[in-house]
Parts: sequence; C-alpha cells; structure tokens
Amino acid sequence: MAEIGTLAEAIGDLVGDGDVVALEGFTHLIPTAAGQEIIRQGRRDLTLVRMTPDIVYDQLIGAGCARKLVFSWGGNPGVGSLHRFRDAVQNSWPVPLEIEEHSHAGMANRYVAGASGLPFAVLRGYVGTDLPSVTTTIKPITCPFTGEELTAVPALNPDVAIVHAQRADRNGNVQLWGLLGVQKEAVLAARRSLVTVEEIVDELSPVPGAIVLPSWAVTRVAEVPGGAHPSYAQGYSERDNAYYAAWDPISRDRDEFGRWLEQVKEAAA
Amino acid sequence: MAEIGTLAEAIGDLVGDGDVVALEGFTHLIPTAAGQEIIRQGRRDLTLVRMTPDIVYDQLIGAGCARKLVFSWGGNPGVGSLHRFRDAVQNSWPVPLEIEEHSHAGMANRYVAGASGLPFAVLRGYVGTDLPSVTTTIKPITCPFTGEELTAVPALNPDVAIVHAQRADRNGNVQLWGLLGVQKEAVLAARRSLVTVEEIVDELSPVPGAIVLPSWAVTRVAEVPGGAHPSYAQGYSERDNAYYAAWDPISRDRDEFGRWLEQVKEAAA
Amino acid sequence: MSPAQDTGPASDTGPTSDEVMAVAAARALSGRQRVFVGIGLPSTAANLARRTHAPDLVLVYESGTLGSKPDRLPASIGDGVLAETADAVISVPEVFNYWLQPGRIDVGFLGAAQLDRFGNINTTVIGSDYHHPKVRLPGAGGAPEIAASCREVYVVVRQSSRSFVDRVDFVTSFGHGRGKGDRERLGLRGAGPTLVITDLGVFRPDPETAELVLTAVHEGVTVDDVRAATGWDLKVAPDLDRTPPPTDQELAALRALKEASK
Amino acid sequence: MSPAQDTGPASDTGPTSDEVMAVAAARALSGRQRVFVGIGLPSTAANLARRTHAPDLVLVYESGTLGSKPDRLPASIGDGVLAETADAVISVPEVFNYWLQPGRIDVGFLGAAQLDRFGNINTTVIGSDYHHPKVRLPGAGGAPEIAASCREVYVVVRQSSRSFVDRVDFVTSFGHGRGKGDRERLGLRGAGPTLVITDLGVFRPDPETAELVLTAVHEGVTVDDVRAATGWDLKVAPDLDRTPPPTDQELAALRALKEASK
Repeated sequence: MAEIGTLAEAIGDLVGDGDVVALEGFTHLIPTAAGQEIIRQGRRDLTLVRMTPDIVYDQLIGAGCARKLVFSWGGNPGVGSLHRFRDAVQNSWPVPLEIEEHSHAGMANRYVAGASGLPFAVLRGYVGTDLPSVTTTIKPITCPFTGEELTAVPALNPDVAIVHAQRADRNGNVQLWGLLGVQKEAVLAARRSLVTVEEIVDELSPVPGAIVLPSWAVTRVAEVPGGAHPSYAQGYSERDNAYYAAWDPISRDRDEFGRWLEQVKEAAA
Repeated sequence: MAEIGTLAEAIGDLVGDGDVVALEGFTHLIPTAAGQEIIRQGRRDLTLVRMTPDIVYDQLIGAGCARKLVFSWGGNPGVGSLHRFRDAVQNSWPVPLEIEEHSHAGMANRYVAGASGLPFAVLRGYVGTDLPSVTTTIKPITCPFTGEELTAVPALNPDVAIVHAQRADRNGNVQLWGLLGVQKEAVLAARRSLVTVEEIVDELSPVPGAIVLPSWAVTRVAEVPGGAHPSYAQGYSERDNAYYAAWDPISRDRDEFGRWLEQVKEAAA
Repeated sequence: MSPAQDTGPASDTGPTSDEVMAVAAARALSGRQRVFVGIGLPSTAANLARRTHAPDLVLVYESGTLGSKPDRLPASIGDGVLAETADAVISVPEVFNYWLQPGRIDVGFLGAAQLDRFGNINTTVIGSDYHHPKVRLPGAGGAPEIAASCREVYVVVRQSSRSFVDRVDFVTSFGHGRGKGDRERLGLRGAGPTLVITDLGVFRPDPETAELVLTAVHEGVTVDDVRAATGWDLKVAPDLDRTPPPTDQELAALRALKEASK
Repeated sequence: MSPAQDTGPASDTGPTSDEVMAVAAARALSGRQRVFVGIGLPSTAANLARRTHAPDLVLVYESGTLGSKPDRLPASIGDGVLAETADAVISVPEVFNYWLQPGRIDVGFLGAAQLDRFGNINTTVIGSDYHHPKVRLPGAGGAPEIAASCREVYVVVRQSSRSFVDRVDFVTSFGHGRGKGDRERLGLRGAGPTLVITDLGVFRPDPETAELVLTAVHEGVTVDDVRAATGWDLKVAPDLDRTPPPTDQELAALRALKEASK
C-alpha cells in the first residue's frame, strides 16, 4: 500500500546518494517539483535515467547531483539545447557526467523488460547506427526459431522511479490520463516509487483514456499541485511554453544558472 | 482503411481453406457469430488459434473445419469439458485434430511478438513442465547480458484475426472496452482482420477504459448485433450462462451436435 | 464418516464437504495479500475470504482485472462483474507480463485435475500417452506461470485416489518436482505449493523433502478416510490438526455469495 | 539569389526560405499516408499537408498519438492538442513496438543536424570523438528506428556546407550507409531516405548508387547556390526541376497554422 506524505519526506526517505533514479513523463506530467526537491536535499552521484532529459534533468545536472545519465534524447523541446547537459558533457562542469545513450525504442523496451521481471528486451533497433559502438548495453541476439539476428537491451530497474499524475485516492491508488509515456513501466520496473499528484480525492471517478496504478504497486504518494510545471497535467494545467523559452538563457550561462539554483534552494518544498 | 460490409461477405473474402485463423476475445466479446459463418461457408483445414477455445471452437471443430488447434486452455468455462474438442483429440472425429499446446502467458506473448513485428518473444515460462516435451514451439534462450536462461516462443501471425467489439464509426475505426483480452494484439499480428461490432455509429464518443483500433489497422468491419452471444459485450449484453450449460449435452453427443449443426447451416448469416 | 456430499446449499442443513473445503481455503488468505485467482473453487474461496475476515484482499484474475470486488461469485474469469468492480482493467498480455511474471502476487490459487505427492499439477491429459490420452483435459491456461511466479501457491482440489496420485501423468504446472531443491535448481522464484486444501483435509510440504504431508483433517474425517483417498503412502504430521468447522457466519456468507450468483 | 531569410511570417511579404521548404515538404505527402512525425520542420510540413491537399493524412507522434488532428502547430511532440484530437492515445512502448516496428507507417519524417551524401543522419555529436565532442547534440530519440522501419523516410533540413556533409560524424540514424545495397545487407525493411527537402532544393537517392542527387531547386535558387551549401561533389539530375513557388493558399494556410500556435 502506498503511503501518503509530503514531497520532502518522500525524497528524503526514498532517494539516497548514488541511487539510480528515473524521473519519467514524456513531455506531459514531468515531475519537475520532485527533481527540484532532490536538488534542495543535495543528493549526489545519482545515475539519472530518463528517455527525454529536458529541463528537469538540465537542472539536476547543473546542480551537480548526477554522476551518470542514461537517456535517448536530451534537448529543450521546441527551444533547443540543454546547456547544463552540454556543459557537463563537453566541459565536465560542475562534475563529470558519464552517459549511456540509447534510442527511444531501446529505452522504452528497457523499461518494459524491467517492469516484466525479465533481464532483457528484444527489438529491431540500432541497426547500422554508431550507437552500439559507444554504448555497451546494446547486443545482438539470435531468434531461436528463424535464426534472424535482432537487438537486445538490458532491463532498466531503477532504485527509485518518480512520476507525476493527475490524482490519487486516499488509499494511494493513482490515476493518470492523456499522454501516458512510460510512466507505468518506470514505476513497475523500479524497486521504490514516488508519485506526485495534482490532488488527492475521495474517489477516482472513471476518465476516458485513464490508467490506474493500484496502491500496492506504488511506494509513496505526495500531493504536489503544479508539480509538473513547466510541463502540464492534462485536465489541470497548460504547458508553460514561455518557461521553456526562458530556460534557455538561464541554462546557457553558469552564473545565471547559479542564481536560479540559489532561489530553488531557498524555496521550501 | 477498413471496409464495412456484411459478415458473409467478410468471411467469404478473408477466410480461405487452409488458413491460419485466430478468433479472439477472452471470455468477453467472443466472435461466435463469425465462427458460425465460417461453419456455414464450409471452410476446411483451418489452423485455429485461440487462447481459450471454448464453445466457438468446439463448434468449428465439431463441424470439421479445423486441421489443427493452437491454444492454451480448452474448456467450457464454468461448466466443464468441450466434448467436440475431446472427441476430435481422443477419437479423431469428425477429422483428426493436431494440437499445439501452450500456456496463456506463452500464447499472449506470441501475439505480442506477432503484433510487434518480432519473430519471437521471451518470457519466464514453462519451466519444469512437460509442455516443452510435446510442443516444439517452446525453446530456451539465454540473456546476452546476465547469462540467465529464459524461454522463447515464436510469434503468431495468423492469416486472419477475427474479434468482436462494441462499436465502429462509419470510417471503420473500432472501439472496445471492458475486458480487452488479446484482441488488439491478435488484430495487429494478423495479415488480415475482421471486426464484428454491436453497432456502427456516427461518432465514437469516449468511454472510460476503451481502446480504439484505427480504421487503417483493420481490414473489414461488419455490423453483427449480438455477435458475441453466448458471451457478452459490456454495455450491450449479459453473458448467457444458461447457454453455456445447455451446450454441454449438445456437445456431448454426436447426434445432438449434428442436429445443432444443421440448424446453424440453415440459418442465414 | 465423511460430511454430506454437496447437494446444493440449503440454509437449514449442515456444511457440505465442498463448503468445508471452501471455508478452509478462504481462511488461508488474510490481510492485504494479492491473490491470483483461478475460476471455480479458488474463486469461491477467495471471494469468501474477502467477504468475511479479509476485506482488503486484492483479487487478480487472468482476464485482466486488478482488485476486483465482485458482490457475487463470477460465473467465469471473464464475468463482467470482475471488470466493473476492478481498480484497473488491463490486457491479458499485461496481466501476465507486468503483474504476474515479476513476482508481484503473493498467492496463486489453483485447482487441479491431478495433484501428486510433490505438489505437481496436471490439467492436461489423463493417461501416459499425450498424443492418445485417455481423457483430454482443458490444458494449462495461466497455471504454469502462476505456479512459477507467485510467492506461494495454494491448491484447492476435491480429493480421491484418482486425483491425488503418486506422480501426475503430465506436469502442467511445476510444484516441487521430485523433491526439495528442484525449484531452486530450475531458477523458479516463488516458493511453489505451500498449502493444499481438499474436501478431506489440509496438506503442507515437508520442509526437508517437499513431499505433501497431511497436517489437518476436516470435521468428521479420519486419517484412514484421507489415506483411502490418497494414491501414495501418505505421511501424517505428528501434530495433526482438526479443521474447526465452518462458523454460522462463514456458512451464511458462502451461501449468500452462491445465491447471488444464480 | 536566395529567398529572404526567415524573419517571421507577415501576410504582406513573400515566402521565406523556411516557408518554401515547409511547403515543398508538405507537397510530398498525399492521400491517406501514415506519417511518423518528428517535431519542428517535419511537424510543420505534415500539419500543412493535412490542412491543404491531404486532409486524410494520418499523423503519428512518438508521444503515443495515432491520427492526431491538431488545429494549430504543436509546441512539442507532447503537446496536449495531439492527445486531445487523436483517434487513439497509447503508451510510448506501444507506439514503437506495435505501430512503428512492424512497418505500419508509410513515411517517417525526420530532421537532421548533419546529413551525408548517402542520407545518413547525425543528431548525436559534432566532432570525431564521441567522448569529447565539439558539440553535444540531443541524441537519437525515436529516429534510428523510424529510419529503419518506416516504408520510406523523408528528411527536411536547413542546408549548409556544415549540415550537408560527405560523411556524418556519427551515424545516429542509418540512411543508405556507404551506398546501394547496404540496407538490404543489414536486413532493414524500409526503403530508407527516398526524399530530402531543404531550404534550397530537393534531393533523391540515385537508383544505382543511393547517393543523394539534386532533383529540384526552389524558386530563386541556382545550382551554384546549392553546390556552395553542399559538402561533397554534388551530382545534379539531368532533368532538374524547379519547385513551383508556394501558392497564396499554401502560404496562407502555413501562416495561419503558425499564428494559431502562438
């Protein structure tokens, strides 16, 4: 049964230095508030896993929380580059950042394998590209029936998965809808999980397109209205496109970013 | 784009003698009317694929349409045995029936592989059982990362998949809800597909828990109200438990079954 | 003397042997356990438990329902009431891959046509030749992977010397193989059958050998009755228990469940 | 002389080079094609096509939407308007496994940071050392499998001698490798890049060698302009076309789409 508590408690209890942490949400329901709480609590040496490390990971990387990034697309969507990510890769600032780079199909299947209790997944992927020459977690595998060669990728089983959802009930059952990304897979693949939600309600009335994560598949729920800002929570908020644009100059300059970081650290969760 | 037509035309156009045919629907939305139309059109030498060959396949097997059955559980749910199935396996009546026997997890994953354009699927399955000794489509596979041995099963790619759904719109987009079974996977795995529906509507209004199969993923749609009887279509009909019970004495006796068969053949689609 | 055969519930009669079995099986479930429920006796027992002492029990059906709360006994694993009352409805591939396979389910609740001394289950064929069986049974369904992946397996089965055999004709679902350590050798993660409940008594695997041992007899059943209905040289636990008879409350709840499903 | 650089739409001005490119790319789509759409230029072109000559175009986005019908340009592949107007919303694993991988999509519409003479795409790093790149780009996203599995791939990219190179620094998405037959040798099922549209012209692979050949130039662009913006010894098709300029209708539709997305 998921325990319901505050965001600060949840991060304190679930995320430790050196953990493998996946914050998921595919352009929708990105758990940015949880990422900023990780910054505030000063976690270090994290292996950050995420298909699309956008602003939320640019912030964590710039704050020096990460030792390694496992990802498939790192950009500020609709705007351009993630400058903190680039600065870390190109200049090891503020700390060196190891990367493990995949494609979306590969990352999605790695979560599926993790959620399924399998050590690997099979896909038609990466063929002819230079990714297998730089990423050790891509290997060939042969079909035992046809002899055809395909590609295998290992399961992702993060220590902690963090996602944002629209609602939970008081028993900790979680409901989300709209673009679903890989949130279910990330939660099910992880050893521990935190779901931040827009609101906690008495009853989860059915919503078209919604999925439910039963309370017993979730470790912790925290009510964090607006916790996905600047992304959005369908039915609750709109994407703040101006914030994505405004992030570019903050991210581009180490001093600007430093001032942003001080503000985040001073803010209460 | 799915073409909309009659059931009789659809079976005539899509199902040929010797085809591999999957009628799916996991206790809900079983396309029984389509099965009876296959009987009526006198198809022979079919390889019938279905996780739960219940009454619909007992009828097809008893009518002599099938050469082979690929399945994981063959019973009259809540009642007992499928006597036409047993008579075919034990006594080759009316024709011999080859069987390829799996577990539900294996069959489900075979459809998933088929829908995914992969030649095989991996699962933790069949270990220690006698199934691999009698079924050639179960093989070991080794994880290229951990060295662990798992089980592989080949993809299912039927010539035709037939499912029943609640609704379609006039463009052939299909909507179904309630227990979803493996219908999506069966349709996507097959070369051709037929969806019988309770009704064709102007617009598919959203329904909680519903999925949509876009028209371009379906070959043919036919309006067949009650086409899932004696199973049910959530929101349209109730399961006819009395019919399941009444099937037992019909199925148990070759002559009783013969009389039933004559009635089906005389009925128009 | 054995209890009366099941001739249908009647509120003024004592418990039938099937009712004793259902109540005993229901009592084995408790708390917030996640139970993967097969249809028939397991479903009856799991629903009875949820309606009596274990209201928080999470019922998972292979038709794709998580947390079903039916108010009557479902007629099949696909009964609409399971979907309508579930916390989540998912596809069949998902229930097996995301929920069963990773070991998220505490108890797999299975029936059997044949069960052997090491808890192996046969629901495939009776007779030694698979290709020319004496009786063709329904087959595996979800059972092989339920037996492999749940943390524990409870089996509920009507007992006779034909169903309780030394060695099953066909291993549909792996129990303890030919003895202790076989599951570990095969890399199976769950503990396998830890409890077998029949219409005569209760059996548990011997911790040393994994052989099923009689640990309790139901009201009105003797050890000799059980031996007569067992196809191997049955061992009896030194501290043999007697199953307390169904309480009035349990019996009423069971009969109400069955009545509501008519 | 090249057309004016893109300085934002204004209804009383002629088409910018980006607008010419978007219109040319939109024209390449037709009928009921299923198009897997990347964000940016591909999304603009695909939406323009749907709003003009190809209303039945099926737009598939990797965020998990099948048949999106946005009334404005989505700001990202996860824009809410894509989900709200879709025929079906599915998970990200499903879009890649059930819809892209089996070859259900007709056209994969991709952008590129670098594109080489054989249509290979780089969106990973600029510089020869992956571990110490000159410029770290966003990476692969969905592109490697889009390039592998769609029946055809169209690339739309702003052209310069830096982006149009003899050989990409890193093969993020496989085009035609080092020439004709490489895709078949690797077992790739789709035809790969069959069309490249830039702000200067249109390129197609030579049927004999798979090398990209200039097949059309846009209005106001000379072959020398194109050569100057190409990093290899460019071949020109003997029957070189000239792209008809955007019609008033096309331009109005494009500007309306962009305006609505503000």
